[in-house]
Amino acid sequence: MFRNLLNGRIDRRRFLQSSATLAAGAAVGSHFSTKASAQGGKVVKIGFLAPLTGPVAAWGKPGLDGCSIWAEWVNSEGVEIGGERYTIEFVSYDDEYDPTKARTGATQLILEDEVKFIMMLGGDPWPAVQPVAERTGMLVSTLLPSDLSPETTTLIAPAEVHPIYNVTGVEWLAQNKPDLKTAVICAQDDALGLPSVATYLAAFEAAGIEVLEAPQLFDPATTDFAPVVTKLIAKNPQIVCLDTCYADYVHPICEQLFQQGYKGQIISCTADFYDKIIEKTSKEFMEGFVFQFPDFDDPALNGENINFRRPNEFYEEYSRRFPGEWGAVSWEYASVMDLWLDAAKKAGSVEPEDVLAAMKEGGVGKHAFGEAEWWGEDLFGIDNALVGEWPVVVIEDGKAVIKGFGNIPAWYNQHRDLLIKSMEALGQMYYQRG
Amino acid sequence: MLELLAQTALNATYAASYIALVAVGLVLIFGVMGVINFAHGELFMLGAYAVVALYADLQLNFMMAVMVGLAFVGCVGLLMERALFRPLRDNPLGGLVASIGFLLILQALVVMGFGVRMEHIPPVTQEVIAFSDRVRFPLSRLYVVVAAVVLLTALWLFLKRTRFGWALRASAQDPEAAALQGISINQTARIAMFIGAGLAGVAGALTAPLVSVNPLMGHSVIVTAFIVIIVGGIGSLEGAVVAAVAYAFVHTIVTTFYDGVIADIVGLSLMLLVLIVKPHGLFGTAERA
Amino acid sequence: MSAPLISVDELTMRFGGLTAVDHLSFDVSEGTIHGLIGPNGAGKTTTFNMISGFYRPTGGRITFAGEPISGLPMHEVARRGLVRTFQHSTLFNELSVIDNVLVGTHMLFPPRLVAAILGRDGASRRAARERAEEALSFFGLHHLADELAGELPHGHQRALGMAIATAARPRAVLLDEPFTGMNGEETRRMMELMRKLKASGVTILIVEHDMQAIMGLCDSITVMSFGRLLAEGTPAEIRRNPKVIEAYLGGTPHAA
Amino acid sequence: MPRASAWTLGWLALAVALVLLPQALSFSQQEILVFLTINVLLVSSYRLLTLTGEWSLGHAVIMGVGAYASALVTKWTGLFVPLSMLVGALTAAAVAWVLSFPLFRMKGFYFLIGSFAAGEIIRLLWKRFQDPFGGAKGLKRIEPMPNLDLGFHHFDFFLPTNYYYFALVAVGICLWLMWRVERSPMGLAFHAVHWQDKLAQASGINVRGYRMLAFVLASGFAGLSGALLAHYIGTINPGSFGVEQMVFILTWAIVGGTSTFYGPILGVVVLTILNEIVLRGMGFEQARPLIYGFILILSVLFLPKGLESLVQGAMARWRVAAPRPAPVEREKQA
Repeated sequence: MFRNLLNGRIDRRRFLQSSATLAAGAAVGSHFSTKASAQGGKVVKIGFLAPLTGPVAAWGKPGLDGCSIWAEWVNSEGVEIGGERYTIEFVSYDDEYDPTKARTGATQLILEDEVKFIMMLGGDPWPAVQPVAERTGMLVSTLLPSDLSPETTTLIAPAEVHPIYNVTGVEWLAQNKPDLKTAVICAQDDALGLPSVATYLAAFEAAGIEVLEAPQLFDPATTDFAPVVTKLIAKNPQIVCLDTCYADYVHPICEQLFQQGYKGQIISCTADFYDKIIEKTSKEFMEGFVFQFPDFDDPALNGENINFRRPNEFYEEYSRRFPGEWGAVSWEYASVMDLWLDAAKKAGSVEPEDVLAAMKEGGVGKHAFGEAEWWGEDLFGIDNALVGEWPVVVIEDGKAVIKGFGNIPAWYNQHRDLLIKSMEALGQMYYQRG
Repeated sequence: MLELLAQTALNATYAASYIALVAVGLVLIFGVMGVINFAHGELFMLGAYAVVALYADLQLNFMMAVMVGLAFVGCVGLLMERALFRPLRDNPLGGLVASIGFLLILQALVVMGFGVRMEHIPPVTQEVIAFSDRVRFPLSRLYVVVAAVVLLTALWLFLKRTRFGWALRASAQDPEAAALQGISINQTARIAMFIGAGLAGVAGALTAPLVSVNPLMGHSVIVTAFIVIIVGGIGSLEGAVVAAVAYAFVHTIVTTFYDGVIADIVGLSLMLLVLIVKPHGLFGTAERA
Repeated sequence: MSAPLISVDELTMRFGGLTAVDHLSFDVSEGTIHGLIGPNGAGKTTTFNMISGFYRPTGGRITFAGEPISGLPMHEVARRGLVRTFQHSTLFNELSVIDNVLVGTHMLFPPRLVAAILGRDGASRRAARERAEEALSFFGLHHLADELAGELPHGHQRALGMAIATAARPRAVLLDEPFTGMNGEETRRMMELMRKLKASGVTILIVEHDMQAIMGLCDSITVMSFGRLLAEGTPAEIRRNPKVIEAYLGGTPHAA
Repeated sequence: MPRASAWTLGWLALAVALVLLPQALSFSQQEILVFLTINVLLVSSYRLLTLTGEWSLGHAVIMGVGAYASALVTKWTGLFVPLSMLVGALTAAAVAWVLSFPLFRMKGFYFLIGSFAAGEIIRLLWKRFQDPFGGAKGLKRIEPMPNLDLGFHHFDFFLPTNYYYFALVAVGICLWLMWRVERSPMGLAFHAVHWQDKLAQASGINVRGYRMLAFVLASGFAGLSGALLAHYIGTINPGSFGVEQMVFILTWAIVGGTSTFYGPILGVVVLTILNEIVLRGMGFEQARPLIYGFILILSVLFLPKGLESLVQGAMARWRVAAPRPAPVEREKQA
């Protein structure tokens, strides 16, 4: 809060709250969980099982913050499900990205807190939660569709369809900058990096772009990216693809690309805090940077087709409360809640099986970026990923702009074999895992 | 190819510089106090956050921020010496656990103050020394190299030419004998801790604009530093510098011509090999503790 | 005369440029107390450490009961029946007196993992304990069996060191400066113990700085100076030897 | 009451308490109990390793070797899970045996760091080789413990209580084995090597051999604890056995104290309850690392001999309160 104070970007209430927590040696843990409100009515609890401390906390904590805004808004509007008034309350459990803690957490959330739905980041902890979820029939969402498998019908991936949506960026590039013909890829060597590499390889092949050499993998603990970048641009590629690098890698890699004199196209899955990348490089350097995660103040998100609740206001409120923290996961958990609430209202029930049935009714659902289909049989063995349109974002004059929406199923129908071949080559198909 | 090699050499020179700063500090602390400072990576991280607070947030002059960072982290070192290592002088394992506890505290405090996300530090300079189109050395990296050379030379002179330095070396060699000579163990411990922590802090501060600054950044640095001080021979400052240069070059070259993960395996294997062939490191003499 | 029990032949040890022991040869006969003496820096402790296996010699040979032992690790030397003690009071201070001696019986009753777990080694444990108690009694320490070794008085600690060394019934023991820091009474008692030990058939090699202390004890003495053999003979011969007198009293500069 | 029967009663009471314990716990606490039981074995095996005076930083990885081996064996051969766990333990011991050749050329701090490097290399290999180790994502859907019908009770080992009983038996047997080893002449040799390795060697003890033996035995037990974990949670990955886990083992052992058999167990029980139940329960979700750090520091500063020293102190006071003839007095009487 030191720096927040310095910047004068913090209101007094939050400051007092923060200093009180610091003084008590406590943290912000449950500061928002709007305790069962006194307005009468029932309380429905939603579990939030994600890392809140440790190295992966950046993938959990900002999402919980986003949910706090979502819960305030929805509860103040009033929630009616099946003719009853409800208050929605989040119960969080820090799984530290550790499977054993995740299993304990899932048990506590389901059997003791009696939550009706659990949102997870997914990844390493999911397989430990899987048997608990299967036994209890708990509905669980993940941000990583690679967790999906035919055995677990109650696991859904309704927000992110990582990494499949990355094809839309490459497709857009091929259509709008057809003279770019060569590319290189770098990625961190982990569970997010590899399936994404497979997707980009397929997407480049589909677009007729040659990948000059085997993707450059680096250890997730890398801090100095100069050697990685030196190798990356040694063959003078026209496109550098940053795969699904986290912000901690995208920033220093871009800075090194800039300083080592690279002037070509860059494409990446994410570009969180891109304004800071521009600060470190230059507007000219970043012009035309392609990625997949829009700022929610983008006017393109006010379209009829968008299902996310008041995206512009949400972005504004989030930036006000958590300055400089906006990123991909900030809205994703909240968007999953939109989908859940919609389905619960439709089902007139908060019970997991009813909500799931309502959600999947007709094989289509209201994804944040528009009507989408429940899809994934080929890749995951089950149609539990909500896939439809996905935005392609380009930096223009220092600001991220949605340049269009790519249709993932349409791309897939054309290039199915390519993607499966590429995924298989890297051992990323669901039947190759574990 | 030649250009690639030249650029790789420049990359390695930079890496060697900050690794040497961190490793020398770690060696100094181990030499004088006989304790493994697991929190050394977090001292590096604190140095980086000093720059975040002073340079990025308060918009002080960068060099000023680095100097304050050095002094601040050095003082944190003094705090560690007084509160942890002095009471645990006869208990090296206790010192190790205490430094692990301190590491957790530092990380948690930084998370509370600054959040779990990476920090953004505006570039100090965007100047690049361009030897050719493909051989380029950013000025900001040159600063780190220059600072490392200057600071390590100063440290060397301090150790060889001053009375304090003599006392420091004496107590690193044999604390009991040094105590008999009237050298205050507390005094030398304070100096060693301040310098050791300060070097880690200044390395963190100088590299802060060049890396991703986050509360857990110390981890990867400490692993590298351990490898380096083992290869160099614990207790040998010269060994730490030589090993830092060797490690940086090997790691950078393997990263450039194979990939980063293999470079890590090569680095660790190299260290095991050194230990097997020379169980006290390349420059190590007799064992301590 | 029968073949010597310990035979040192052309033994040499160099540390870097320094030659600590230079082509040293001497024999120790079975059943005797043999002294190895010399002024500070004469190389006697280095010799001792080579015989016991603590150092690996640079050159030369050591045989024990006719078997070459030079270069063997210390525990292998011990297993052949040649056990050493240490200067000062090197004991297992944290263990009880009886446990200290039980460690010494290790060679006689080597532990077996599976038998120990299943409790099938009762006989071996009992025998080890009996032997340990016997060794304690021999050195007059039986009444202190349950005390912590670190809390014994100095003289008892020395005796305990010898009890540990002799617990496995070695053929020979190497004693490293056993009289250092002892007062007259303690020295007298220690000498008695050594004679008793000799009477029980154990050969003793003593390294000692203080010549006077062992003159009355040893059957034969080897004197070293600057890493070389200076003189050999009975105590009476040594006492009269002018070279020895010079080395100990004369103006030869002391090497560090 | 005769002493022997008092001990028997005490053990019986402990056994009954351990059997009844899950009934008193909530569901999530039962889960924690399972992991705690496994960690008791882990930290006790670590103490066995430290008996000879060497501290390793590779123990968490060795645990992982057992976990990976057992998981892969069941996957490839469909071996009965408890047997595959034994295979896992043996594999961990075998890997430790191979590693001990380079590692025991070193001592003290060098050994500490050498074992760390060896462990990291193994971990990097797990990450690097997707076949068979599953790469960074590790293994999932590991064969669970098959259900067991004993007539009086149907054991479904998915349920934490049932797996707890299974783990309790396995861990109990292992602790008994370790106890027997330590109280044997072999254990005495371990202690001797620790306190005075030169004197031990002069007594004919092969110091390096005993260090290796302790390392290999400890690794076997650690491997078993890894296998117990793997077949319960069903997924393992290289991150589960990293530095963080190692730091936990180290702190459990040191906060508990390692001079007694029960010290490390005390450490793991107290710290786990504190971290997982008390701090979480008090809502200190994100400040847990901070408080945990303070606890570590305070405990080494003010309880340098570990929690066990509290117990020893209490027992000493109890003895003073109920005096028995001291050995010296007995001697005088005789």
